[in-house]
Amino acid sequence: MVLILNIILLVLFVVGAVWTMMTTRLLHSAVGLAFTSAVLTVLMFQLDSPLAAVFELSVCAGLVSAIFISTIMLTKRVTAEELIVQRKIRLASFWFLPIVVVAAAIVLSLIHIPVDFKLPEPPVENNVKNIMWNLRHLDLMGQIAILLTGVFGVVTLFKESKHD
Amino acid sequence: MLSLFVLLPFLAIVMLNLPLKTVTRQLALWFGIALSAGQVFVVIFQPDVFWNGTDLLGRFFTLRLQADNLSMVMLLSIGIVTFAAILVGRQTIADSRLRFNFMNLVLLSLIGMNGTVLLTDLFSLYIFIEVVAISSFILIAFQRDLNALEGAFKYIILSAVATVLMLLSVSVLLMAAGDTSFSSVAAAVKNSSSSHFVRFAIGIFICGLFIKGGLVPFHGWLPAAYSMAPAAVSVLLAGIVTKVSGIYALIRLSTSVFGPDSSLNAVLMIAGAVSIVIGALAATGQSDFKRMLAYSSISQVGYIILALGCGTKLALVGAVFHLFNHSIFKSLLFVNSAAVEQQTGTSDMDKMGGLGSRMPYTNATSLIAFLSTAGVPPLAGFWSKLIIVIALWQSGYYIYAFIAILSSIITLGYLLSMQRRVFFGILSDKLQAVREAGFGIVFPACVLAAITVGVGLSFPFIFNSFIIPIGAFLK
Amino acid sequence: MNEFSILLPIIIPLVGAMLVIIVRRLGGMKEGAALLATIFSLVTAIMLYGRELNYSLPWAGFGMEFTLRLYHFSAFILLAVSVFAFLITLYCCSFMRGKSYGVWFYFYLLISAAMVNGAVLADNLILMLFFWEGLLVTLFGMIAIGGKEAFKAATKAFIIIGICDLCMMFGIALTGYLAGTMTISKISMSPGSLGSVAFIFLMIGAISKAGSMPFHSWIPDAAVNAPLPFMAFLPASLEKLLGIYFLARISLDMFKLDVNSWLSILLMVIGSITILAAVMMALIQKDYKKLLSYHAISQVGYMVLGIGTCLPVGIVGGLFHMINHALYKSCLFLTGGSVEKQAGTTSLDKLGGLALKMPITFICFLVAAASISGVPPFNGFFSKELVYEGALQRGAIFYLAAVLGSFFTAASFLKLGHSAFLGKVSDANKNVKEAAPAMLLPMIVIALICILFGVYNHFPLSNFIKPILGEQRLAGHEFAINTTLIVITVVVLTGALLHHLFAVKITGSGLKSADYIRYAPVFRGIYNRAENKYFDPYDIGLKIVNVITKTAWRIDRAVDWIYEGLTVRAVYLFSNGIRSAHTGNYSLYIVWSLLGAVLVLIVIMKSV
Amino acid sequence: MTNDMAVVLWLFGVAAALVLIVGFYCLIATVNLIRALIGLEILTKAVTLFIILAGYVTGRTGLAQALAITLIIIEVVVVVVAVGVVLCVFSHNKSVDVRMIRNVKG
Repeated sequence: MVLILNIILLVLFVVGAVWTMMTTRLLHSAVGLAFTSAVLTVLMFQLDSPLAAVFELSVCAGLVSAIFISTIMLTKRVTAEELIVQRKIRLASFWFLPIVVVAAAIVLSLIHIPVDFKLPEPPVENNVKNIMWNLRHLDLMGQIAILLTGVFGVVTLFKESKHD
Repeated sequence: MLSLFVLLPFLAIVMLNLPLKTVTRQLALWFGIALSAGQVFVVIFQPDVFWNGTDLLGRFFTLRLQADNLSMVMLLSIGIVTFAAILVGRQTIADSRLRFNFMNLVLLSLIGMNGTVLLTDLFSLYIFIEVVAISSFILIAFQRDLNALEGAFKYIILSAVATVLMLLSVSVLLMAAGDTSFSSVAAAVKNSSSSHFVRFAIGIFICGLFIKGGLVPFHGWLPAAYSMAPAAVSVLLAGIVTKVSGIYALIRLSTSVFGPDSSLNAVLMIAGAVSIVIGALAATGQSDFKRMLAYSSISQVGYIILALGCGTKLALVGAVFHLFNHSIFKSLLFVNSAAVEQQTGTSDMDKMGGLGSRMPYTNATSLIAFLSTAGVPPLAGFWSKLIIVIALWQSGYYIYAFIAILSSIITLGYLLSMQRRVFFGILSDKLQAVREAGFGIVFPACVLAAITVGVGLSFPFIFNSFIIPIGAFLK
Repeated sequence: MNEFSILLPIIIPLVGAMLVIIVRRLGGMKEGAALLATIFSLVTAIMLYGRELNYSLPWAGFGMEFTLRLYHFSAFILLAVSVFAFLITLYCCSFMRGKSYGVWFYFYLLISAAMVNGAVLADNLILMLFFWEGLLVTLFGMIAIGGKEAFKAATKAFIIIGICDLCMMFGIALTGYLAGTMTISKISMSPGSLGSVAFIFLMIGAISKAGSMPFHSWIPDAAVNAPLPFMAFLPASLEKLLGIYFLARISLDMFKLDVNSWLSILLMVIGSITILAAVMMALIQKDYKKLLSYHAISQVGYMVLGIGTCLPVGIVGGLFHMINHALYKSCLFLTGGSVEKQAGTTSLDKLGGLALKMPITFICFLVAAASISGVPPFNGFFSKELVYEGALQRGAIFYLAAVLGSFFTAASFLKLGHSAFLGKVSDANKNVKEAAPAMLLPMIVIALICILFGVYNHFPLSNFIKPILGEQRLAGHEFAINTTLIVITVVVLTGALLHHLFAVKITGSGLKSADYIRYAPVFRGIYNRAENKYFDPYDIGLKIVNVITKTAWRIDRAVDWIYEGLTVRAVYLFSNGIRSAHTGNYSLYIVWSLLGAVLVLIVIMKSV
Repeated sequence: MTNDMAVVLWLFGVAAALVLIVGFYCLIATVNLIRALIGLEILTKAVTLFIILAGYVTGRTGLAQALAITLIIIEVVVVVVAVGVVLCVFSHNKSVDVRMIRNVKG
C-alpha cells in the first residue's frame, strides 16, 4: 500500500518538474517549482526525515518561490502577442523534453544495477539536532559565513548606488 | 590554534560592521592587510606559541581541522595573494562604500579558503568551497559593469553544475561510507573500490573539481570571469581562488581520499596535457591582456594537474611547488594588468604600446613574471617546471614530457608578444598622460617579483630543506 | 758552428723578408736588402755544406717535435735553393724596376726560400708539412700580386695544390700511424697493403708539388699573367727540387720501393704520360712563356720516370735531371723575361729576328735550349742518358716514350728559337736593345753552370747525387756510357732538326712548323678539347661544386619555409579555431563540461 | 540490505535521476535567465532527494537531514545572489534574454 503511494508521489514529482520547465508563462513555472518542492517534502516524510522535510517546505517552497515571483514581478510584463511568440519558441526547443524523460525512465527501469558495495553498520548517533549542533561545528561556521556573504551580496548588488 | 585561521577573519568582520561606521570605514582595508600579512608571518616563522599553544577556542568547538605541509604551502600563498589583492583593491576601487564591501567579501573568501585548506570532511569541503564561490560571484559583479555581470552569471551557473555533481557523489559516498569524513570515505573507497557506484562517485566528484579548477573541457567560465572581473578581484581569483577550491581539493582527494588509482591518474594526466596545449594555443591569438592571462593560467594549471597525475613523490613536489610559484607570478601579472588598466583605461593590447618608458617598475616586474611563467632558468617557474619534466621523464611518460616542454615554448611566444605589444615599441600619442602606477600597485608588484626571484635564486639551497618535505603529506 | 747554425737557413730569409718591408717603409733600397739577405743565405749554405747536424725541440707533443736534420741530400738542396734565390733576386733588381708589386715579390720570394729550406731540413713529417703549407701560401701570394687576372690563376693553383696537400696530410697521418713515429729518418717499412695506400697519398702530395700531369693545370695559367721571375723561381726550380726531393725520400728511405712492386710501375706510367702529353701540348703553343711552362711539366715526367725505375742508374738519372732541369728551365724563363722586358710581348707571332738585337740573350737561350733537348755536350744529355738506360732496363715502352718526348722537345724548341730569334725583324721591335746587365748576368752564370755540369758531369754526380743513394746501393753499378743509346739520341735530334727545316720550307715560317700536327685528324679533337679545358680536373671540380651549392641553397630555403611558414601558421590556425569555439554562450560550456564528465566516467568506470 | 529497501532505493533513484536530467536539460536549452535559475533549483531538489535517500537506505537519517538542511540554506543564498546578478543584468539590458549576455567571447 505504502509502495503505491510512493510511486504516485514520485510520478507527481517528475511530472511537476517537467511541467515547470514546459510552461511558457514564467509565473506558472515558479508555481510549478513550489508544487515540486511540496511533493518533495511529502517524499521526505516517506523517507522518515521529517526535520529536513519541514525545512524544505518552509524554505524552498516558501522563500525561494517568493523570491522568484518577486523577481518576475520586477522584470518586464510580457504582453499577449509576445506570449504567443514565446510559446512558439518554447515549444520549438522544449517539445521533446517529456519524450527524453519517458525514454530515460524506460531505460533506467530496465537496467537494474545491483548495489555491489557493502553497507556500513548502523550509526552511533542519529539525532539530527545533536549531529548538527554538537558534532559538525565547522559546518555551522560555514553556514554563518555563507549567510554573511549573502548579506553583503544583497547589500552590494541590490542597493541603489548614488550615481546611477 | 588552527581554528584561529578561520575565526580571526570572523572577528575582523564583526569588528568592521560595528555601529561606529566612520572610523572602521577608513581602517577597513588595514584590517585585511594586517590579517593576510599576519597569516604569512605565522606560516613562515611558525611561532610555536601559535602552533602548539592550547587551542582554547578549540575546546568549545569540535572543528576537526588538520594542517600538514601541503596546507602550509596553501596558507602561505593564500596570505601572499590576499595581501596583494587588498593592496591593489585599495588603489583601484575609488568609491569608499564599495571598498568597504570589497574588504568584507575578501575577508569572507579568506575564511572560506583557510577553511577549505584545513578541513578534513568531504561535506564541509563542499560548504567552504561554496563560501569562496559565492564571495567571488559577488566580488566579480560588485561594480555592476555588464560584462562583469555576464562573467559572474556564467561562473554561478557552471559553479552550480559543479556543486550538483559534487553533492551527487557525496550522497553516493555517504551510502558507501556512512560518514563524510576523509578517513572513513578513504576506507570505504579502499575496500569496495571495484563497485560501479563508488567509481561513479569518484568520477563525478573529480569532474566537479575540474569545473572549479578550470581545466580545459570544463573551463568555459574562466576566461569570462577572470578578464571581466575588476582588477583587484581578478588578482585574487587568478592567484588563489580557483587553485584552492579546484586544484588543492584535487590534490588532497586524489592522493589521500580516493587513494592512488591508475585510471584516476590517467584522467588527470590527459586533462592536464589537454589544458596545457589548448590553454597555450588559445592564449596565443588573444588581443585582450587579461583574457590572455586567463588562458595562460589554464595552461599553467594544466602543468600542476599533469604532475599530479604522474603520481610519483617528486612529481607531487613539483606540482605543489608549481602551484605556489604560479599563484605568485600569475597574481603578479594580474597586478601589472591592473596597473596598466588603471593608467590606460583599457585592457586591449592593440591600443597600448611603449608603456615601458612611462611605467618602468611595472615593465620590470612584468618581465620577471612572464619569464618565470615561461620557465626561464634563474626564476622560480623554471625550477618547478624542471622538476615536473624530470618526474615525468623518470616515470616514463616521454610524450607528456615532450608536450610540457613544447608548450612552454608557445607560452614564451605569446607572453613575449604580450610584453612587446604592451611595454616595448613607441608610445602612441593618446597615451602621453600615462604615468607610473601608484605606490599601492607598484609595492605588491615588487614584493611578488622579489618572491619569484628570491625563490628562483635560492632554489638550490632550499630544495632539500623546504621543497622536498612538501611531499611528506604523501603516505 | 754549433748546432744552432742549422736554424740559420730558415731564419735568415725570414729576417730578410722583414728587412725588405721595413726598408721599403723607410724609403730605402728594397732590392739591396733582398740581395743582402740572399747573399748571406748563400754564404751560410756553402758553409753548412758537407756537415751532419741534428737539432730537436719539443714542439706540440704527441710525437710532433721540431727536429731538423742536415745531411748531404738536404745540404745539396739548400745550396741549390740559395743559388737560385740569389740569381733570381739579382735578375729582379732590374726586371722589377717599373713594377708596383716589387716589395711584395721580394717578401714572398724570401719567405718561400725559408719555407723550402725548412721543409728540406725538417726531420719530422708534421714539421715538414708545416713548411710545405707555408710554401703553398707564398706561392698563392706571388701569383696573386700579378694583378686581377692573376688572382683567378692563384686561386686555381691554391685549390689544386691544397687538395693534394690534404691527401698528403692523410698520407702523413697514415704513415705516422703505421710507423709509430713521425720522425722521417726513423721511418722505414716495406709497403704492405696499408703502406702502399699511404705511399700513394704521399706520392700525390710530392708530384703535385713537382707539377706533374694530373695536377699540372695551374702552371700554364700562372705562366701567362703571374710575374715572370715567379715562374723562373718557383715552378721551374724550387717546386721541382722540393717535390722530387720528397718523392726520392719516400721511395728510397721511407718505403724502400723495390723493382717488382706495382708502385714503381705506377710511377713510371705517370712519368711517361706526363712526358708525352705535356710536350704535345707545348708543341702547339703560340706564347713564349706558355710553351716553356708546358716543358716544365713534361721534364718532371723524366724525373718521376727516373725515380720510378727503382734502379740505381734510373734514380741517379732522375735526381741529376732534377738539378739540370732547375738550371736550364730558370735560364729559359729568364731569357723569356728579358724578351718580354725589351720587346714588350711574349706572343711568338709578334716576335722575330731578335738574335741580332739581343745577342747575349740569344746565346744563353741557345745553350739552355740545347741542354733541355739533350744535345750531347750539355748537362741535359747526360741525365737523360741515365734515365734512358734505367727506362730501357725496365721496359722498352718507357724508353720509347722518353725518346719520343725528347724528339718533340727538340722540335718545339727549334720552333721557338726560329720564330722568336731568327727570321726577319718585324717593324714593331726594330729599336729593341739588349737587356740590362743585371738581367744578363744571372742568365750567363746559369748557362755556364749548364755547360760545366754537362762537360764535367762526374763532378755533380760524384759529390752531389751519388752520396744520396749511399754506398751499398751503388755497389757494382758503374755508369758506363752506353754507346747504342747515344747513337739513337743523336739520330733522334738530327731527325728533329730535319723535320723542322722541312716544316719551315713547307709552311714558310717557324711558327707554323708544328701546325700540321695541330690539325691532324685524331689530334684535332684532342687538342680542341684540351684547349677549352675539357680534361682539366679543376674545372670539372668547379662544375660539381656549383651543382652542390645550388641544391644546398634550395634545401636551406625549404627548411626556412617549414620553420617560419608552416609552424607559425599552424599555431595561429589552431589558436583561431580554439578562440572561435568560445562563443560566450554558457550553455555550450555546460555541454562541454557534461561531455567531459561522460569521458572521465568512461575512463574511470572502464578500469573497474 | 533488505530487498524492499533495495526496491525503494531503486524507485527513488530513478525518479531523482529523471528530475536531474530535466534540470540539466533546462539549464542548457532555456533562453530566459530566470528559467535557468529555476532549472538550477530543480537540480538542487533532485540532489536533496538523493542525499535523503542515501541517509534512509543506510539508516543515517539524522546525518542526512543535517546535510540536507545545510544544503538548502546554501542553495537559498546562491539563488539570492544569482537573482541579484540577474536583476543587475536586467537593469542594464532591460531584458532577461540569455542571448543578450554572450558578448564576452574569443
